[in-house]
Amino acid sequence: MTKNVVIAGFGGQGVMLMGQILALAATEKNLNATWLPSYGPEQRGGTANCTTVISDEEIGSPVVDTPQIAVIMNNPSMEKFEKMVEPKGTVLLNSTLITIEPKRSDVTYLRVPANELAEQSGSQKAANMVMLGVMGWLWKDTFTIEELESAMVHKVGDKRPQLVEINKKAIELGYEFAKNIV
Amino acid sequence: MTKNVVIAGFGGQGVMLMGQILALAATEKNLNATWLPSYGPEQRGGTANCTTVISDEEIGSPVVDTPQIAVIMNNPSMEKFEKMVEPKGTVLLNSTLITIEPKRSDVTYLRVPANELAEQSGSQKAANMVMLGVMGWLWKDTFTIEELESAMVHKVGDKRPQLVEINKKAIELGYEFAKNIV
Amino acid sequence: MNEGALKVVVDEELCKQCELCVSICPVHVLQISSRINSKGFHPVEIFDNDKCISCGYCAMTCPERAIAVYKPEVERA
Amino acid sequence: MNEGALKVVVDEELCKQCELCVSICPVHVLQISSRINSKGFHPVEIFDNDKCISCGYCAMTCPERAIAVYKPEVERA
Amino acid sequence: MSDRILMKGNEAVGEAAVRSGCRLYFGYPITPASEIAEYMAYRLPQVNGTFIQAESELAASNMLYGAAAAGKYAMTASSSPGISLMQEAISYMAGAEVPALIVDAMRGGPGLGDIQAAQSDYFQLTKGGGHGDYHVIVFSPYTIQEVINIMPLAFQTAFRYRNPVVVAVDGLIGQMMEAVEFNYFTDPEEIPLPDWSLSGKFRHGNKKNVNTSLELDPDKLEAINWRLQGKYHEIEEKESRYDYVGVDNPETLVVAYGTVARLTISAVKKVLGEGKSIGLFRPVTLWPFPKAALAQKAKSAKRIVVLEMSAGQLIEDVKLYVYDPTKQYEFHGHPGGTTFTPSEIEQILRG
Amino acid sequence: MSDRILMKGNEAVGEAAVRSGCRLYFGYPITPASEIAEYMAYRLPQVNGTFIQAESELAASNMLYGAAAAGKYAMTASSSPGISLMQEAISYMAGAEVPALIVDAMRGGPGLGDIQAAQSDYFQLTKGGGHGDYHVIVFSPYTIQEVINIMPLAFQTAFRYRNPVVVAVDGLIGQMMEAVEFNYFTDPEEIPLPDWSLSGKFRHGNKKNVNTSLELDPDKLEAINWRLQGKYHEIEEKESRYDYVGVDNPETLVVAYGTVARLTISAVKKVLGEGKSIGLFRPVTLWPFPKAALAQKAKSAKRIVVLEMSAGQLIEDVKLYVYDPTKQYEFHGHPGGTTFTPSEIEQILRG
Amino acid sequence: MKVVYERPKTLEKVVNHYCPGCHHGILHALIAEVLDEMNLADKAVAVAPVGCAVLAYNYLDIDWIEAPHGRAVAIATGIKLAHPDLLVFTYQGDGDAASIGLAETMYGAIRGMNVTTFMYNNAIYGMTGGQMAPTTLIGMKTTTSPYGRDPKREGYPVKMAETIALQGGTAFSARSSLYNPRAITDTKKYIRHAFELQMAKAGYTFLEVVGTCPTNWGMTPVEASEFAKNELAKFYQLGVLKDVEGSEQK
Amino acid sequence: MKVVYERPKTLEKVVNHYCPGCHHGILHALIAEVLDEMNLADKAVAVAPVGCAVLAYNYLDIDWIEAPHGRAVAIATGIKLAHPDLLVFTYQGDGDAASIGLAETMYGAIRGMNVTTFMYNNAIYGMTGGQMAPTTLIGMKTTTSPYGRDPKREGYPVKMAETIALQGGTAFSARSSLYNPRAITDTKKYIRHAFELQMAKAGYTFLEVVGTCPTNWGMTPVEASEFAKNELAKFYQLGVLKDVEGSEQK
Ligand SMILES: Cc1ncc(C[n+]2csc(CCOP(=O)(O)OP(=O)(O)O)c2C)c(N)n1
Ligand SMILES: Cc1ncc(C[n+]2csc(CCOP(=O)(O)OP(=O)(O)O)c2C)c(N)n1
Ligand code: SF4
Ligand code: SF4
Ligand code: SF4
Ligand code: SF4
Ligand code: SF4
Ligand code: SF4
Ligand SMILES: [Mg+2]
Ligand SMILES: [Mg+2]
Repeated sequence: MTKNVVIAGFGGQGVMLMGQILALAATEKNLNATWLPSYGPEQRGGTANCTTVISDEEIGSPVVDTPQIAVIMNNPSMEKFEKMVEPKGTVLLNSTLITIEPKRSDVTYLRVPANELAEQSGSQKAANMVMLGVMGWLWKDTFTIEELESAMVHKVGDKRPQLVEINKKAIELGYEFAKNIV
Repeated sequence: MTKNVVIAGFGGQGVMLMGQILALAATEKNLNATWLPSYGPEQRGGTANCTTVISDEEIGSPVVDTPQIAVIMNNPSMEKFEKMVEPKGTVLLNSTLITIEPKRSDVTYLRVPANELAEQSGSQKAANMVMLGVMGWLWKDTFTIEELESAMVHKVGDKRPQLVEINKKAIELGYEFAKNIV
Repeated sequence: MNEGALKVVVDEELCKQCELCVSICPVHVLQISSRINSKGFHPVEIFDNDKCISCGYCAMTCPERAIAVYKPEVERA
Repeated sequence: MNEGALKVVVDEELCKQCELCVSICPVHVLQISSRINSKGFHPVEIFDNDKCISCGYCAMTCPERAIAVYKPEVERA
Repeated sequence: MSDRILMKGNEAVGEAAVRSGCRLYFGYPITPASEIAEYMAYRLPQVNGTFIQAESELAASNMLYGAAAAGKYAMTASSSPGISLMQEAISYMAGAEVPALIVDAMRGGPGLGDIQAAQSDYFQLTKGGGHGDYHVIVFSPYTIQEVINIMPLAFQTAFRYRNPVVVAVDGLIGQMMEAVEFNYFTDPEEIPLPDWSLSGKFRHGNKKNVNTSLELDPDKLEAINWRLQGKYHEIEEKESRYDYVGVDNPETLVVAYGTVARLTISAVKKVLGEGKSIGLFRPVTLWPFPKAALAQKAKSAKRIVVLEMSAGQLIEDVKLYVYDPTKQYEFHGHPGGTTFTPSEIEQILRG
Repeated sequence: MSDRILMKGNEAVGEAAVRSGCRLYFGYPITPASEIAEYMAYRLPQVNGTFIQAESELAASNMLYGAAAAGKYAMTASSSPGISLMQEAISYMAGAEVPALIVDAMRGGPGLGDIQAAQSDYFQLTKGGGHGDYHVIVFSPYTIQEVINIMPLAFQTAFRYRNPVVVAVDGLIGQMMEAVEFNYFTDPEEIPLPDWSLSGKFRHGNKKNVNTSLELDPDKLEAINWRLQGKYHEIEEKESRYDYVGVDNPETLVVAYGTVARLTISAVKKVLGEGKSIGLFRPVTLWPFPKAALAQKAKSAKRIVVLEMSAGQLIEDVKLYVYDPTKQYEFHGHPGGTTFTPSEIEQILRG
Repeated sequence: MKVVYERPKTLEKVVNHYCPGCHHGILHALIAEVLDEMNLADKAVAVAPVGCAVLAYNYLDIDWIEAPHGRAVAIATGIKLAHPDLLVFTYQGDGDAASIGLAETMYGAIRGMNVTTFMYNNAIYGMTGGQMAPTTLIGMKTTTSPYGRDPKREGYPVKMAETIALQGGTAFSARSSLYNPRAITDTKKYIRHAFELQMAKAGYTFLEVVGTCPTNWGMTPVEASEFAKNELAKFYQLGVLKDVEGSEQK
Repeated sequence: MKVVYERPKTLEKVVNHYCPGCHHGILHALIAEVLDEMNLADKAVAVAPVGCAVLAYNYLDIDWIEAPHGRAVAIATGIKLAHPDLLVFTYQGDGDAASIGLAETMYGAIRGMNVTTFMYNNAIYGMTGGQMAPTTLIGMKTTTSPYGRDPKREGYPVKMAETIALQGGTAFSARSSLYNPRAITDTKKYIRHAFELQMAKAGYTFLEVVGTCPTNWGMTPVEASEFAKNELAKFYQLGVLKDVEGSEQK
């Protein structure tokens, strides 16, 4: 089993954290995991993306050029990453912000109104956690939503305990949303 | 025609200058010339030596390991350079200061009481010029004593005009001395 | 005097919504607009042109030099 | 009191004939000797032991620390 | 829960150093190595160690020089431009036989270049970027776990041979996270202070120790240099390390190190699965280069493919050490901070 | 009286620079290169030039960087440890394509070493002592007259290719005197200011010039690097220089450069006179290395003898460029500031 | 309407890469304004540092060079001596000018080079993500002083304007800030004075500008400006430390 | 007889390589005397510079390291932090400490490192044969200021003791000389004080010692001592510039 995902968006959208939590959840299940960040040439602001690979075998390349899943949080990333997803792969898009029309017919698109759902959870900023919830559903045979939430707590809890509840809510909203549409 | 000489002594004995004047005299006769200094590991004080090669052809190596002539100004240099002179070569030694007995039978030794002759010229310090006069005699088919003196003037005259006369005297004393003993 | 013209003109593409101008304006006539520029920022706008004293502080303070300030010509009495 | 012993003892092999000691001695009892050491220097010597006040200036000033200075013990009166 | 933790490469470098017994870090920030310093600034005070942000890489490398000459496990880390500034100190440390550890997270050059992962400093590290006939030992791990495994070995090797050691990683290894394990923790108190250490005479039998690279007598300096060459020869014999994945007598031999080797491994496995006679030779030490092993593995190969994130440096050594003009050599490079993609490598390997 | 004058090598470097049109010198004293600075301190004010004693080699090389980027013939000189300190600036200048001239009077290393002539920095100069994929052009004259002949060419080549150039001499060439001739004197006013120069917009059509080695986008940096590689390739094609003395198809080919080549020449002539089939191949440019010429000259040779004042650096390139494992390679070296003697060389050549 | 303020001609009309509210942008603009007013843009060459201002060359329409980290004054020296008629200035961070480049900066002052240095003091290494700078205040937490700067461990903040003022070749050394219109006006006045002195060959001119780094200080731009005023400018007192012309000595 | 003066135990009994009359030898001896008196020789590590004192390690019977040119204080920092109980000092020339090593020396002071620096100021580069030093006086001719040091061309002499005194981590900064017994006594007193402060962890201690270079000044040793007194010590005023303990502030 080797799974991978590319997560892309604006610097401030928390895409790096998403990827790290996925990798951490896998690690805590005793799987192998790699997380690889990539920042655009602009130092600050600009776009950023990361790649997470999880596997029960040794992981070869942490660089993935045709990801199984792309989580796309904004328009510029849509232009860059939509085309990279492997045939039959999944494009998970934040439909609150992405206005570009999907172009491919060989991939599955999941439109998630991430910002709206995040607002329901208590903070606009938790859009990434909503998407994480969706990923939790997609990777549900790897870890449970509880395990995903616990990885989130381990990652975020120490530094920002006040966010834990909001994040949990957002993850759950995402998970439920996915369950219903997939 | 290629001639070479190694000149060795204490730092303050003017051995470098001697070698340079010989090279300059040759240059002024439109010959090729190289002068190569070598300082001992001690920065100051200690021994020093130089090698002058003159030739009417292109000069290959400015480094000479078996010199035709060695001009030796003190005991430590005697120990180092006597043995290097080529068979049938000449060892020119400052007999005022050198107390070590010559050891070879395949070279010609010229004992020059350089400091004493220098004193006659007006300065103890002109011992190197006495030796230069002897070299002038040995290399008289290359340049005349006047040409040697003129090279000395070109080298020394600007910076220390007061030494010119003493040096000339010393060169002449050396030249005469050589004429008489060789 | 050209009454209607804005004394403070913001180049909205340059504005980064830092609010330094807003905080420095002595008469508090600047605010963050609801518009959004291509970098995702809400540019600043002047909401009370009349009150503006054309002091230029906002322009001087703006790190993006996104602001131009004009002063109505004084009519000869 | 050991009258005959030298108050100033020079390690002649260390001396470099710089004359700093000679110039600093307040009572002018040091001079360059006619001896020559293995480096070719004429070491300094004291020529008037009696006049020497054992001030130690020469030793303090010597860059080679070639000088040792002694002071006769004062006899109890 | 297991002992495996998810960790950033640069932080793993720091933690591995601490667990190897290193308590002295001197560094100057530079992307993509800064997190090593940041980790140490946070971690060392917890274990009674000392972190110093030096005023420059020159200062950092010379503080390191002093601390290692004092007999302690000490380190610095930087990236390409900063490593260039350390060349004088490195040459001195090699000459004076000082066992310092330097981590180089290589980035794109020349000059200021960019801040992405690269391997364009292979020559600088292996041929001596500084002056004189010297060598530093260069380890080139390809995963974070290997970084962790190599760090204690790197310190020990430095001290065994009294020679500077470089652990060469790159921005990619430094920035990525991976699940890793630490199975060692050395108490620095248990590392004996070498008798050559500058630690005050009272610590070493009241006989003075002098550490210098100066020898004004050229004959003596030549003798010192030949002795050093003898040491380098011994290191070549004993410390050349490599890894190999593939069939026994491959027709195609791929040579790559560090991040590129890692990116290549899956591709090699894939084409192996397709039945291709191929192997990946991965030098783990860049100096000493595992020459003999390479030559041996290359025997059967008709085609030798060298992959580097540079414009072609390792390829020169591969040619020199295989030394067989009848073979076909193929070079593929990415200079400037770009990386190979797995599919690009697959395509190359398929030929 | 002739125009030939007896001159010290280091002073000839200075005079040759002045006569090439150089009016800006930035240097820091170091034996055995100091007389270059001293000569310039005395000479430049006479011709309205500027001599600056920099606070360090770092500063000197960066002043040079600025002055050359301003479009002027400018130079620095140093010796091995000082050149190590310039590696960052050199990498930057290569990356930013700045035509600076650096004279390196190599001395014994590593570290402080000694102050005698050596050739142990061959790798540093030719493989890039700094970081990144770059090359500097390295001239290696073997007599003072050749120093004089090469200096104007060195400046011109730097400007033609917008690339740093090193003139590598050693303590021996620098310290010796020889009868030499100068047959040129270029008025600096006649050297056109390049349109890329940083000289104020008014001097170049009011369009701004920017000089940088930074490119944060790795794809663009890769493209820059491939363009630079193209330039290096052109330089290799056009600027590789060598000299050869000997029979046409020698059985023994000797390879040596700089001072060692000079020491070897008489010995080669001598054994040639004795009827030996021998030749001396002398690279005049160390980078670009005259590879093709060497391979051609080596065709007939059974025995290839490399002589260096180092522990063995040039020998690696010779093997790489001749690339024929059937030949016998022989290396003789003197690392640490000692020189070969003519008779030692004769003995080696006789085999 | 009369123009009170319009974007200076020499300030290129591009969106810069600085974080929102960062004072680097203000300092850039002021320099552009002075260049315009003194009509020097076509005679100016500037040296960009390694630091957040590394891309400064994209923002002023003059000749630029990007220096190795810390070596800006050495580069400026080379350029100035190549073309003594030019206005040459360096734009540097505090880490660039006062840490890795301390010797080069000091020697600008010692040598009395006719170049001008602007040192943006934001008490942090901005570009590399918030490490301690030589100017970081006692107690400040940064990524490399995570327990707060303790002088026993991390040493003391460097006062560059004072140290530079002490050197023989310094014509002008001052410290100013950008936290309000008054401070901005002073800074602009000093920039102009420094350029005038340089063109009059009076010697080295140095202006330390206390700025902000909202991003790495973890503050909003408005908070950061307040911090610059209330904390930084308290420790790093503003004013003229040396002026060969004026009497404004401290 | 009572011993007034005998060669200190820690001063190795070898002929040193310094020129006759060079004050380097006096400074060595004074350090040896203080080490003996304080009983610190077996706890001391010294850093030799590149400069005439490059072989200093042959002269004091303590642990030594030979640093790259200018980097002595950085090396000392590494040693001190490895073994904080040691006495660590650097022995440097003026070129070494104030030119190529200026940043490292300054950062000893800024960081408040508990190490001591002795900077031998002979206004020249002795070892390399008489080039200009940062401390060369205005008007002095050297091989790289052959027309006499002109500040417009060669810059201004650096006053290190003053510059070091200005830095936060400096516990002690002073300037002394060796031209007569009084000056020698003062120097020795300062050496002792610096070592005491270092062992008390008070911070960085710096002593600039105005010395001579008869060889490159082209003077006899006695003339050189006179020059040190009448010229050098006039410009480089002797005394304590900073002392965290005493009140001897200037
Ligand atoms: C030789 C070298 N060392 C380190 C770096 C990494 N680096 C880039 S910018 C910087 C510090 C910038 O801080 P500062 O000068 O204060 O400028 P700021 O970003 O705060 O404006 C450092 C350490 C580098 N590029 N080169
Ligand atoms: C990197 C480097 N640059 C230059 C030198 C050459 N060098 C040796 S000593 C010296 C200057 C010594 O002068 P100073 O520090 O004043 O000491 P002094 O000899 O006067 O006591 C120089 C420039 C060197 N060895 N290394
Ligand atoms: S010009 Fe002055 S009053 Fe008008 S908006 Fe700007 S700051 Fe406010
Ligand atoms: S100061 Fe400038 S950038 Fe900031 S909010 Fe105002 S107009 Fe926008
Ligand atoms: S001890 Fe004093 S009086 Fe005696 S010789 Fe020495 S300096 Fe002169
Ligand atoms: S001071 Fe010392 S070295 Fe100098 S002359 Fe006197 S005893 Fe000799
Ligand atoms: S990191 Fe700090 S200094 Fe740099 S641009 Fe952002 S706010 Fe400004
Ligand atoms: S050269 Fe000068 S400083 Fe060096 S030992 Fe000789 S006199 Fe002393
Ligand atoms: Mg800063
Ligand atoms: Mg000095």
